[in-house]
Amino acid sequence: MTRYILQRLLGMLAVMFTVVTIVFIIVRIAPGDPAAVMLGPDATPADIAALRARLGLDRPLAVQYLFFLGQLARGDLGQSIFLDMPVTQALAERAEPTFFLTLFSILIASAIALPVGILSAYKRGTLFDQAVTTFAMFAASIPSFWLGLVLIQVFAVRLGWFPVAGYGGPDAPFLTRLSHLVLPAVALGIVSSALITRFTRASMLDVLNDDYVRTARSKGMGEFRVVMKHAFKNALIPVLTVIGLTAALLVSGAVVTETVFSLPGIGNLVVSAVLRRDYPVIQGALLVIAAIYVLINFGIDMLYILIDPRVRY
Amino acid sequence: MAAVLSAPSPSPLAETLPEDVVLRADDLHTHFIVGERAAKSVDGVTLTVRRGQTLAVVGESGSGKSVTSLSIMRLLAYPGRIVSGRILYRLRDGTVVDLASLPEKRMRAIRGKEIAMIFQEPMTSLNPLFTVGDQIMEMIRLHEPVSRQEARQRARRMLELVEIPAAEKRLDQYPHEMSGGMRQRVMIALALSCNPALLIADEPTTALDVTIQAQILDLMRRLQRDIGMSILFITHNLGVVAEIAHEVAVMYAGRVVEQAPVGALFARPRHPYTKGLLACIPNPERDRTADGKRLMLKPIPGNVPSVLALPPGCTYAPRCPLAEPRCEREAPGLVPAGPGHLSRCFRHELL
Amino acid sequence: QERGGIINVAMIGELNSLDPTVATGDLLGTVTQHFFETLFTFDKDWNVTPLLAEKLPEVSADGRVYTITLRKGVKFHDGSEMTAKDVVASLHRWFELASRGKLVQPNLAGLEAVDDYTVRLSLKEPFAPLTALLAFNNSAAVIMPAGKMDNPLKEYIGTGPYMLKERKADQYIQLVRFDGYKPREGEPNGFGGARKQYLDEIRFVPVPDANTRVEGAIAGQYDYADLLPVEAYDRLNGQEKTEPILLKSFGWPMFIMNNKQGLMTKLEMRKAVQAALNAEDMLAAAFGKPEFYTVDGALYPQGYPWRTDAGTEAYNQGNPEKAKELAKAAGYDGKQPIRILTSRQYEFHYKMAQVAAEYLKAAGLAVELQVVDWATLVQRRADPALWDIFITHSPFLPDPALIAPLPSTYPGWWDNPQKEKLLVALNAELDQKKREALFADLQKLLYEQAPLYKVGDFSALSAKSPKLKGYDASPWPYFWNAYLEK
Amino acid sequence: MAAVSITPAPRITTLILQRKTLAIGLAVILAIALLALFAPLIAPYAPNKLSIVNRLKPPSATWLFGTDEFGRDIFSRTIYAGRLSLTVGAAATALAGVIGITLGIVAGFFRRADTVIARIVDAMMAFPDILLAIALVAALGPSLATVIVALGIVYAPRLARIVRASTLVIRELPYVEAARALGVPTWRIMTRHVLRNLVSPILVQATFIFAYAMLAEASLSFLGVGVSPEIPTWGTMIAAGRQYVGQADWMTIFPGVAIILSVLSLQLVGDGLRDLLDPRLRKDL
Amino acid sequence: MSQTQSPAAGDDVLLSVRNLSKHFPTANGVVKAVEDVSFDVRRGHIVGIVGESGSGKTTAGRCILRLVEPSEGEAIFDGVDLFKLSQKALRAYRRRMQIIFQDPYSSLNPRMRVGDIIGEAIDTHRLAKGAARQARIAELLTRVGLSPEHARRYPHEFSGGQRQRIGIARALAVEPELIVADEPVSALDVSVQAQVLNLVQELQKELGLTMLFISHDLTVVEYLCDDIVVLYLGRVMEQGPAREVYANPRHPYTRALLSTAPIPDPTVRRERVILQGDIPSPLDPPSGCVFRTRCPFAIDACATTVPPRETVSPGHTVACIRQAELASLDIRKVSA
Ligand SMILES: Nc1ncnc2c1ncn2[C@@H]1O[C@H](COP(=O)(O)OP(=O)(O)OP(=O)(O)O)[C@@H](O)[C@H]1O
Ligand SMILES: Nc1ncnc2c1ncn2[C@@H]1O[C@H](COP(=O)(O)OP(=O)(O)OP(=O)(O)O)[C@@H](O)[C@H]1O
Ligand SMILES: [Mg+2]
Ligand SMILES: [Mg+2]
Ligand code: NI
Repeated sequence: MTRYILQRLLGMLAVMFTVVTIVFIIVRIAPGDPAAVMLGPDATPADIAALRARLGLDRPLAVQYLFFLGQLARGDLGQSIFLDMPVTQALAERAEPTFFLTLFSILIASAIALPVGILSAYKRGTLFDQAVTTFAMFAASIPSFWLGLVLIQVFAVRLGWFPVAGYGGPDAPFLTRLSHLVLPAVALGIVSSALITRFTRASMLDVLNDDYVRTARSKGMGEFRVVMKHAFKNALIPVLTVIGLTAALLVSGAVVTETVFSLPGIGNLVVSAVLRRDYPVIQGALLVIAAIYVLINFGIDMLYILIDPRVRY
Repeated sequence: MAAVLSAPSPSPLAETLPEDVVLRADDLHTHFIVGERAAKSVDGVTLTVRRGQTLAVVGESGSGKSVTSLSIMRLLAYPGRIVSGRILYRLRDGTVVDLASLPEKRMRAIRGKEIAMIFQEPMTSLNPLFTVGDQIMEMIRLHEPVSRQEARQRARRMLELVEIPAAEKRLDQYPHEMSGGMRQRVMIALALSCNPALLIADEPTTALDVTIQAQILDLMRRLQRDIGMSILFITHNLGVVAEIAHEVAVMYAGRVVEQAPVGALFARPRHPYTKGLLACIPNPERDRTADGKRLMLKPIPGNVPSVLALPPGCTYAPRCPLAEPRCEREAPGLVPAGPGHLSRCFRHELL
Repeated sequence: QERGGIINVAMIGELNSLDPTVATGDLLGTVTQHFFETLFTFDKDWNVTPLLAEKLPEVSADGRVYTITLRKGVKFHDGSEMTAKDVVASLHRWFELASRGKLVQPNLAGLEAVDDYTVRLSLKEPFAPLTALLAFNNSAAVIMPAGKMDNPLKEYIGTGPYMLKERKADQYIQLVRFDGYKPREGEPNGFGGARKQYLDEIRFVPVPDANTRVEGAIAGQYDYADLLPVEAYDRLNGQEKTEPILLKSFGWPMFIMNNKQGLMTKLEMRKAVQAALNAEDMLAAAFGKPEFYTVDGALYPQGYPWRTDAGTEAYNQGNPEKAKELAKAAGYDGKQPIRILTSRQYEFHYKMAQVAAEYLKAAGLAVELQVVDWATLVQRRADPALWDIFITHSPFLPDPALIAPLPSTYPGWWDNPQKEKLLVALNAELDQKKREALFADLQKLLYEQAPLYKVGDFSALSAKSPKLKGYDASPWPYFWNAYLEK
Repeated sequence: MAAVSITPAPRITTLILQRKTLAIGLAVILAIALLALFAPLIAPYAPNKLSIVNRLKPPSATWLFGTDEFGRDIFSRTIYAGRLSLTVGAAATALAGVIGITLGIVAGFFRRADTVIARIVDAMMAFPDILLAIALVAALGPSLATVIVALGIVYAPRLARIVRASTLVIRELPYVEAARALGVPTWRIMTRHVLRNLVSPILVQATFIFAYAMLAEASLSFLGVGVSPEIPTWGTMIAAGRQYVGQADWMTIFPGVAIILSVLSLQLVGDGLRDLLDPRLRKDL
Repeated sequence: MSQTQSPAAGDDVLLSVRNLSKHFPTANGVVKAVEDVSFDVRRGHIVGIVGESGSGKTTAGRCILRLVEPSEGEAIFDGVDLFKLSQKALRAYRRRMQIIFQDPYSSLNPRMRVGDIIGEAIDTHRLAKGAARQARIAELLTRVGLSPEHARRYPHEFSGGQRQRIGIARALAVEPELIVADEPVSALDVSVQAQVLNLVQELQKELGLTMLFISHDLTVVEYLCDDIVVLYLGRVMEQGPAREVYANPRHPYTRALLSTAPIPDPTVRRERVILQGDIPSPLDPPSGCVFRTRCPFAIDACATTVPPRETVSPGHTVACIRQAELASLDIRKVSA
């Protein structure tokens, strides 16, 4: 087991390292001088040169890369140009809405997807199954921003059940803040339930044909127990991966949804950073989001230890 | 559940089954129907399993052996359906039921308790996520109101019965921690844990090595002697049949073409297919001359017909050296061809 | 106090700085004027009126020396009292850092505290717009404590009726009532007069998406929503939780031409563009109904003393034939595209650009629209190599000296000796009537030279909750004097 | 084993028509593609023709889908936008295909390259697609070409991963071994034996990537970080119509429906193809 | 061609495998799949390799063809050590050695027509072009009992036995001298198996082929092969002329194998040597004699020495330190 953990850990670090390198490259291919962009149009060449020196931009790329790594090692993501604060702080301030948005979306998505997926696999080929498959595909076809606009129109503007936008004021109690998340979470939840449903269905279909399910039936076991205990637990392994992936991807589905709902989350930050040419923030957000993805994946790998005895030794 | 089993059932079927017969499939038809097309996987299977005896069902791949056994257990996968025929089974209390039409709920009480089954693939037939102990205990507690503790004791005894060393320790192991032979033993332990009257074994040794196969066959023979259950043993290996069976049913293209005591069958097959099969298997003593020169084998020409398009008449006719025009029009019935010997051939006397 | 409450104000975006001296922008002025104050300000008729100063300055006869008396007992948010020392320091900072201050600095002869409550400022040459500049709320001469003027600012300590409590980028800027505030005597008058502190808190919420501001207002989430697309007027009308506020003649959009480099350096080309454009269609496309815009070429609308029709016959021609000829005269090859730089931060800029493009095409001019975000636009417009026309807008400013594109330093770089002369004269002249005449000449010259194209006047739409009372519409909305009805 | 089934394979059209959803999906996406292809013939108005007097007219016989704030015909614009969306989707898919297939096969065949490629692919997959696309567009500067390049790069790893996994499986199959035993050169094995057997999974995956790329393009355009907003794409149209929600809903509804229809039909096609070409692939999704 | 059972020294050895070892490094350790295997294949003879699953039969076959790189040893083919050849030089030898596979489904590329599958072999070695190529394909198909029209069909249109014939035709296309047949009949039904076995024999006779026939079916090997090599955990337990080994098995493992192979004759009752336990993991094989953990005759010494090959009769070698003591113990057919 320790070996498995160690392997995953090493794998995670390797991916993380590559991620850092990719981010470094992406930000470096941006045209123009970052220093000039940071200082704005009024800057004198001397100012720019000074900043270049301070940021290490005048050194060879390899040195810059090492410098960048060193900075990261110290947990330093740099300074936002626009927001006048460290990128880490900017990200930390946005973490809450994004976290809860992701959490709720994934809960909503799973709550829809798991039962529906299981049932439709169990009743494969029936009208219900076809309806589910079609619906899942339909849900995956809706642009999340469009769905967001529709939800705002109906539930916030016409019916007034939920707030239209934002994340509450300075002293908004937790519940009020959460009420801001309902519509975006539903929008994201519906869209991402599509993928999980299809995956659950496929995975269940696979498992239901497995020999041990037949063995369970041959014991004289009731169908519900066969499906839930013997089949679903096995199907859960790939499904968990997808849920994890979806959760990680939601951090970015959030990019669009947070913008539509004006939620001050990380996704929103990224979009405004792009519009503001705030490269340190873009870079930091990319890193953090990729790190979250990698971490979630690692977490799921660890979850397997609980579910699947085969990885335990 | 016990209540269901012991309910006095009006038994008009009782007389149809001789006392010494546990199970009889009667002209069983199981088809897989997809749209217009029907795969007639089992198309008139008649076979009889006698109490305390082993009936081996042999046949080439696709001849419908597994579908027959799954029909008996009523575990057919989705498009499969028992189209007609009866599967008469004598419960322990003596009542006779028709498994083909029994309500699902009663069927569930029979599975595992009355009829248990083991499968070909020991590697995949156990759930990888539960310990073998859990899987055996689950079976016991499904049918008998015992505590976990008791169930565990029973499970351990079952493992001991199938000669698994360090049974107590093995209870807490997962299937992946065991070899194929070990797992097949666990499957047997699982199947036997509720003392079934009939054990259906669908090619239980095909996936195993010869040395392990020998161990398992040995074990099954011993268990039958000790416990006295009946066995329906499915295989395609005539060598295995010779070792384990009391009686043999030979299947071809969804039908039983011959059923006979094992000695009679090997000594004098009464169906051209059985005869052909026996001739196919290389036999160094028969197929080599004294100076070591090899003689050619005598294969059956052609291929097994597709279950989607069975020939009319005798399904074996296209490959049969004895076929006459009649064979291609008319389907022969299963007729007596000797003491306890049935054959589905118009011309069995010629053999 | 029965007049109070907390309001949420939906703003068009986030600020990158809260220092009104260093930075410019209407949004910045709107927010910071609640906690930073200037010596002077504007009353409801756009006359300069004292705020932190006791009264308007005494100006020496030659117009060179200004003596400013301060109000006594004005407290900073940190509790200290404002004295001449703070004012001198703040004004120095303004001269050095503020773009408007820098305009005046070369002309500055001296600045000193006469006593604790008197400041003397002397100039080398008379400069008429000085008090108006000092009254402005962005690039503003705000007064801060002498010891707390780091650059960039670390603390935001002003004298305003509200003080900054918390700022969460992209979420809110929270202002709370400053209890030590001492309002002026009398009644409110525009930005001047008494400033009443009814509201307990003001929260500025950045909502960059105009549509969300509309929806939020309709849903009652915002008590005030700034700068809405005028198209939303009908939707806002008759709503329960919000009502539209139309600010007539809010400002004027303009197309600035690149007088320094490229196609537009030729007068004929500029005149060709001037001839080709149809202001009315641009306004209609951008603002919808006629009640939201005025087709007017004058740089000041009716009601301003600077109003004049001089030169405006060149406005709103929509004459493709004439434009074609002018372009030919300029030697235009019909292929090189006119690069129009615009953004979608202000939807109407972008819409006008699209209409303009069609008209220019009709006149045989090739056009390339470069639609970028506002930040990029501001960045790119500084480089004359990158564009031929860019689109911006401005409110009507109390003094023509404040009109941004007039100085030759502004991107567009209108550098014309005649203009410079007029501008100098306008700044030096103290007599209002004479100044008005000079300005008329300037407007005429502007139409002759066509360094920029004024599209017209437009009204601004915002929305406020019907419960929000005491609010006076303004291009830089302010919420002292306002309160929520309980 | 289905014995001597020496029956000729049914014609491909019959196979397609047997699958209702596949047929519907194909029909819809073909219809959309044809509309886009013949846009100049079909569109009643030029997509950018302003007509200020006819601003915000609701759908009617004259303007099938109504008009926008400049009085432009939404129907015409929707058709023209389809041109662009399809082009972006197809071009991005093609690019992703070229990059992904090459990387995937090379990684599947050469262990040394694999360690590098697999690492990069894993890392690329750690970035959510939209986010990576946004970052790439931000880095490359927004334009139609960069959107295509960005989306191509974003989706390439997805293909690479599938191709690599399948290559690893296929290269161990006996028929590849037989080819090696015959002395068939590696590149021939790669193309003839591996690539040819990858056609179905690649085709299926490409269909989905096509669909997702179109969605992503719409998202980027909607956010204003994609193609220039004056180019009509469904995303920019919705972004423009957003201001008029509740007042001129047709401005958002029709392009929205257009996206949903095309993405849905592409997914139907992908799903149908998967069924048609290789039922075993169902596992992937 | 001689059918004599004794490997006379003058017999022409086509392939001589010497001390072949193949170790697979895996995440869990090194798998010693084949360890120190040596045997000779005489021209025109069929050598059978038997052993339980995982005993290294396939690996040995693949090593000889250089489909996996061997770790150690040599394979002298017609005087040349195949293991020392460069990839380029090897190409020429590929023509002379071919392989047939067990699985009739995965051994044919499903996307290629039968004609192309066979044609690829012809093309690769530029054996024929155009009409000659077509003719050759037709000839090969006929040779294996199919008809020339089948060239235009795809593999999935054929039954398992027919596919196996296609695989054989592909191997024959380059006119090889040696064919490694890796369990070519294991996946087939008995009736079809007999057809294929007959075909193999015919070809062997008519074309003078030499074969390495891998199988776990002892009856088939006994029937078909001239010589036999018994593998257990990658090592040779016993080898020799088939008749001799079957008649007179000397290694306990061979004896166990022979006694447990089911014989389709219910009248035969045998004394069986039923081995206890499972095959040990090749990751961690037992010390000394790898068979000792299951050997009913194992003694302490078996754990310490790797048994050397001992020749018990001409060409018949056994790797067991107790073979001499056990020779008298006849444990095959006790009663017949
Ligand atoms: N789920 C199914 N759908 C359609 N046809 C099926 C299904 N299951 C089995 N069949 C068909 O039924 C026929 C008999 O299959 P069955 O599994 O009973 O053969 P078998 O005798 O057990 O063969 P084997 O020795 O290969 O196990 C085969 O032709 C098979 O294709
Ligand atoms: N590529 C490989 N990597 C690691 N181990 C391998 C590899 N190929 C084979 N092995 C291992 O080598 C051993 C011998 O395998 P091989 O396939 O040669 O056995 P075999 O005798 O052909 O068995 P079977 O009868 O099952 O075909 C097995 O333990 C197997 O797991
Ligand atoms: Mg079967
Ligand atoms: Mg093998
Ligand atoms: Ni019961």
